[in-house]
Amino acid sequence: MKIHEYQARQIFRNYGIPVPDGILCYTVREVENAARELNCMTVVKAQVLTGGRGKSGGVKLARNVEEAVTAGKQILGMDIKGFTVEKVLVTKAADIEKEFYVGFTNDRNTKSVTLMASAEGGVEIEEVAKTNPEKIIKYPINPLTGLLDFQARNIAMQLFGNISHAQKAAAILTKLYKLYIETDATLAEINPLILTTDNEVLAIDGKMTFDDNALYRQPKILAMREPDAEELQEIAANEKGLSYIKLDGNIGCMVNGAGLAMATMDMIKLYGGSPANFLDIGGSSNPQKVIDAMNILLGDKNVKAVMINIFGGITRCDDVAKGLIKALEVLMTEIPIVVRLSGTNAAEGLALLKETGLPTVSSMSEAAQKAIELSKHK
Amino acid sequence: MKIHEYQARQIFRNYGIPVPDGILCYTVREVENAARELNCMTVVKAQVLTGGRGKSGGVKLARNVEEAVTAGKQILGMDIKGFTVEKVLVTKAADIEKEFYVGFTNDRNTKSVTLMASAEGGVEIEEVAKTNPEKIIKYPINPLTGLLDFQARNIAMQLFGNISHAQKAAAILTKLYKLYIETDATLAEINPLILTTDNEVLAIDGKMTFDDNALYRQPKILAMREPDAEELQEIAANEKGLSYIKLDGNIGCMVNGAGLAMATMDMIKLYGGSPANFLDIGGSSNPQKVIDAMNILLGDKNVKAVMINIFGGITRCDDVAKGLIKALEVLMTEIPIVVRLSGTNAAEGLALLKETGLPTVSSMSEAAQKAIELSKHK
Amino acid sequence: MSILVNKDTKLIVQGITGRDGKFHTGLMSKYGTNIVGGVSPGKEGETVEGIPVFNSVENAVKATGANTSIIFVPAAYAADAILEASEAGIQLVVAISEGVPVQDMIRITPILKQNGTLLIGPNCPGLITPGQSLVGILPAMIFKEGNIGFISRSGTLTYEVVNLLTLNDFGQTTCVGIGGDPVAGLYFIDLLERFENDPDTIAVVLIGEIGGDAEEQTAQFIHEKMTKPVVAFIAGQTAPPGKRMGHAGAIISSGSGTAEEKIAAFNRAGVPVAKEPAEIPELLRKKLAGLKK
Amino acid sequence: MSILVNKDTKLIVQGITGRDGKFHTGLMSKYGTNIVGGVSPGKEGETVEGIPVFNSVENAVKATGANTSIIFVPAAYAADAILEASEAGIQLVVAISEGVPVQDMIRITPILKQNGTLLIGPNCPGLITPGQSLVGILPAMIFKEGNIGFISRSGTLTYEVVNLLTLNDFGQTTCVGIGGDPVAGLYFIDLLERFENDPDTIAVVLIGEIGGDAEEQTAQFIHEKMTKPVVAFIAGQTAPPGKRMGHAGAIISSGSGTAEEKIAAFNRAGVPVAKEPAEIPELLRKKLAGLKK
Repeated sequence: MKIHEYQARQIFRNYGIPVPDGILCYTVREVENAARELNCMTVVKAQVLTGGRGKSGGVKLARNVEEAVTAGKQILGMDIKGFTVEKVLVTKAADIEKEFYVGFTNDRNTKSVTLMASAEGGVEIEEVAKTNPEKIIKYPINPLTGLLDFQARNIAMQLFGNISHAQKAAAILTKLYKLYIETDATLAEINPLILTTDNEVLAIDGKMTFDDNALYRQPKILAMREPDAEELQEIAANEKGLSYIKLDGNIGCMVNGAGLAMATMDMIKLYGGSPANFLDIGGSSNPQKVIDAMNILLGDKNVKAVMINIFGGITRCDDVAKGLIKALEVLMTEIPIVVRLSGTNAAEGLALLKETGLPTVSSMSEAAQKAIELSKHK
Repeated sequence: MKIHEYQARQIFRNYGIPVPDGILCYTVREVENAARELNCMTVVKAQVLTGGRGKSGGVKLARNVEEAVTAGKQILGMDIKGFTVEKVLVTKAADIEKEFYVGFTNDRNTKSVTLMASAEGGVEIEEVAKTNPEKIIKYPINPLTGLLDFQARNIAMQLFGNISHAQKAAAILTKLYKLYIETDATLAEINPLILTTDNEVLAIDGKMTFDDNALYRQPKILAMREPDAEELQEIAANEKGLSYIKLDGNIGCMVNGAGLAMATMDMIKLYGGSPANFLDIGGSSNPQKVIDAMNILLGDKNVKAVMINIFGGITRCDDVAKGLIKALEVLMTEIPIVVRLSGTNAAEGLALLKETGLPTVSSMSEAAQKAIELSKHK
Repeated sequence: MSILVNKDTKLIVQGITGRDGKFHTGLMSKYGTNIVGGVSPGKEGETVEGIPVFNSVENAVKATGANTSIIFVPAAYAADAILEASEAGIQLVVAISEGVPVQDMIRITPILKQNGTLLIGPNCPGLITPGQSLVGILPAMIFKEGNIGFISRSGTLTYEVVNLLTLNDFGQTTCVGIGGDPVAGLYFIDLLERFENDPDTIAVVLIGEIGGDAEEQTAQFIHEKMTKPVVAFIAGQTAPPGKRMGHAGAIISSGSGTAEEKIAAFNRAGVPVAKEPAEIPELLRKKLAGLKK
Repeated sequence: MSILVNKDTKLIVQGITGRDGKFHTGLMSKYGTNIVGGVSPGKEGETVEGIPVFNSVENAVKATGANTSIIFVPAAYAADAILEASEAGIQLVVAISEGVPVQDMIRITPILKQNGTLLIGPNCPGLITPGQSLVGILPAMIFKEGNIGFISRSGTLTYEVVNLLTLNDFGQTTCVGIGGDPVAGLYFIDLLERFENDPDTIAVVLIGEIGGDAEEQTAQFIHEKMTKPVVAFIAGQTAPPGKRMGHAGAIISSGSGTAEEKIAAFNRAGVPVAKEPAEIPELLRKKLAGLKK
């Protein structure tokens, strides 16, 4: 789960990490009031759940209220990578002496939370990671001890080189680690963390994402969720026990298991088609799931053919067949459907489907090829 | 640092451990109101910072308001092991099915927090520890993992034998461990933890003590401190860098280092005398400390002679001598004083003292014998 | 021979009285797995499918000498259940539970290491040594005794590929579904090492997925340490790049976890990567034929 | 020979720029201890008493090859300083700092164990191998080279007794003040074991205190494992029983930590306990005379 910058800032504040004063605005009028209230040079920043705001013109410096209003007019409503900007954050502009990068994330390889830090802060940190990886400190944290004070201090000294600045930065690292753990985050990043010209250390921009599996024990984080239309669709699918991601193609896929679902999409592509979605009905055998899944699939106007690919393990193929039959009764679609059933109770499932006249095939490859062919007929 | 039962109950509540409703009362009138408000069978309990309240008659069951008033009259103002009861806690009486003991404390040997639990709860738990040690579960907790859920559950199952009761007790153990760690406690004990006749698990009496060394980071705990007169004296001494405990004897002792101070007291006893106090001036060489220490010593009317025993290491004997000379100028006491200086700068110290005419000796034994002799002259 | 599970496996089922636990206890038992007990607090003395239930793993181990555990408890309690098994001396824990918070797994990892406990999963289908022991939810009928090692991050894709292997007469020594969670127990490399040392395994099939850089590291390992042939498949070649999650994810692994990068890494290591699952038996045949020359 | 510190000790001082750190650096250096560096964040490049200062223990160890550290930082930072030393590979850490919270010590104990770091203290005067290395705040002039091992929970009482030993011509191999805190590093038994194995140590003097049951456990250890004579003294025979601290303290150790119990335990183990410090040299003489017969 992702949150906006203004929400990450709020969490930072709650944990005592210094951030410049800022006001969230939904309208140009609010931007004007905010700039007036802050009464200084400000930065107007688009609040969207995607990266690359800066490059897209979603972040602007304003020397006075008029410039803030202009920036607000430009940014509010603009489109950034498909996201419409509905709100902006107006913050005090800081006098930057130097920019740093610090962030925590989970590392699969060390199986630990890892601190990443660099004296090369700012938006181009990923470039640094590729071209000068030695300029990024990666420090895996022992989960049994957490980030120790001396570790935070020593890393901060490497970045700042001055003990008074380093002490301030170390305190921020310690707090950032604490909030990372306590909120079940999967990313907590400050970029840039700045040293101001008057020797303060401030978090200018913050990004946080959270472990969906842990949201059940993070009610405060869950309350911050602001899903967009696509995510709402995914969440709705999740609530039905389905995992769904919409794509741009025209062949709807319904598969059991994420790996097989990905392999199915790959196969469609391999044979020259284009998948309309990722849809995993999971491991259970509930026919209702199949009905729900068909509902979602056929709700996508781009879909010209449907490929159903089931390898029964826990999932029983006859249950899938039953669900499919019911779904077709209700949905009465014209869209062609190819079904491949294999594994547990495949014979029973295929027998049930015989009456529907749906084309059934025995291998994934065949199914993909057939679905592509059918998608072109219409 | 110790706190009262009603304060421990408050901490328990803050962490979600169930305790019966209760009201703290300073007067009989308040007891009456409390009993009326609770409107049920109540228990009136003396709030004093010592054990053995039950045996001393400081805890009474009251079937109605009248009985509560009678109990309040009897308990308020009574003396329990030298403590005057200034307040009582009036709580709802619970219907007890069975009593248990659970407590956490630090164990020197395993160097860990240790959970102790017994199905033989109630006041006689110490007897159980002596006579039936096998009836007490001692479970050292790995500080890196804390008390794990399965451990709490398995221990609770051993006590309660019923999974529904055990789940409730396990939740209490987990919370008690959490509050123990988070408050830097040195003891957190529930005795009895009860199973009620309607299958609830409740903390009836709680005791907590805290690590004095950690109070600097426990402002909420520190705010609960209610020192008695003797403790105030000890705290005042602490603030001056001295460690002081008043005793019943008549030979005042001033020593550097706790071990040597204890050995000095032992020596006085060995030669037939009786120490008036434990007083450790610590390791620094500040003459003011000696003045402060003499002030405290001579403030005790029982003191008939003073034995000063210094083995200079970091402490410099000449500094002690200087402090002593100044103290005597100010205090002008008639009480005889024996001084033993050894170690760092002892010669210089003894030279300074020569002018004062104070008896000086070279060994601890001599000093003790001389002080005892002098204490008898007066 | 085989790896991790075999005829000597003495299994307990944590969460045996739950819906899934009960169901798969039946299936595993039917397959011939030696299930010696189950754990469900408060139900000691009961039986499930004729198997005795205990209040704790400790009790179960004491009574049965179990050395392996499979976990079906809900995600919120899975990490605690794994630790309970580990602290009770269980040597191999297979966690089926899906949706375990990552921090839970990170927290328990060093404890398992200290105790010397091996973990597979969570969020995995388990493992099987055909003809000997099934410790998981894998559909038994598709497996066949043989000498191919099999490792996969995915569930049903495993079945798809194993089925193809079996149909092509490639039986398996042991098949392991390691699960797709970001922080899990045994990884590809840990298992390849074991297959390399298993005298009966002559080649390994490895099914990877996009995300992370486990496959890249694995390719490096194969290049340096494996003498036995490995054939791979990577799922997710057409998956969308996904919404950006800040910079840290990409920084932490120098690559970005795409299928192209993984395939390139395997190819550099001399590991053929199948374009589609159906191609795997053929690649395997070629590799093994090459060996015989 | 000796235990723990000797001519090969390469010491760093954590908190070298503080008042106490600086002062005792001077004294230890004067005694001949090989102090190779100091640590004080932000002061790398400076020197104290001619000794180079580093920002971190890691830097100090890299530059100097230090194997031992003494800690003078304030109590609130002591546990972190100990861990820093341990993680940097220091083998012996001597923590002088007084007033360290018990939970801090409990928390770091297993980490030290994992790293194989030995700790003395906190709240201790340190240790000395006369003529070789002083790592602590002990007054150097009272010690003398010889073959008596010495261990004490107390500070100035140590000086009192060592002084008596030296005056009676009982020089010392190594004298260790282990500190009186409830949870500390090396205990009596750990040190007795080392003295038992030190060829130059012929007998050990042990100074205990009331509280806890370390002395009782030690008596048991001496009875079972020590071949060399031990003479003891217990301080606090007249100490008041103290205000009651709930039941747990008394339950945890089966005894109640009184001097009587400790003396009885030592006597049962054949360890003579001096009635007053002045009696110790005599008891020692008798024990050693007994050996020669």
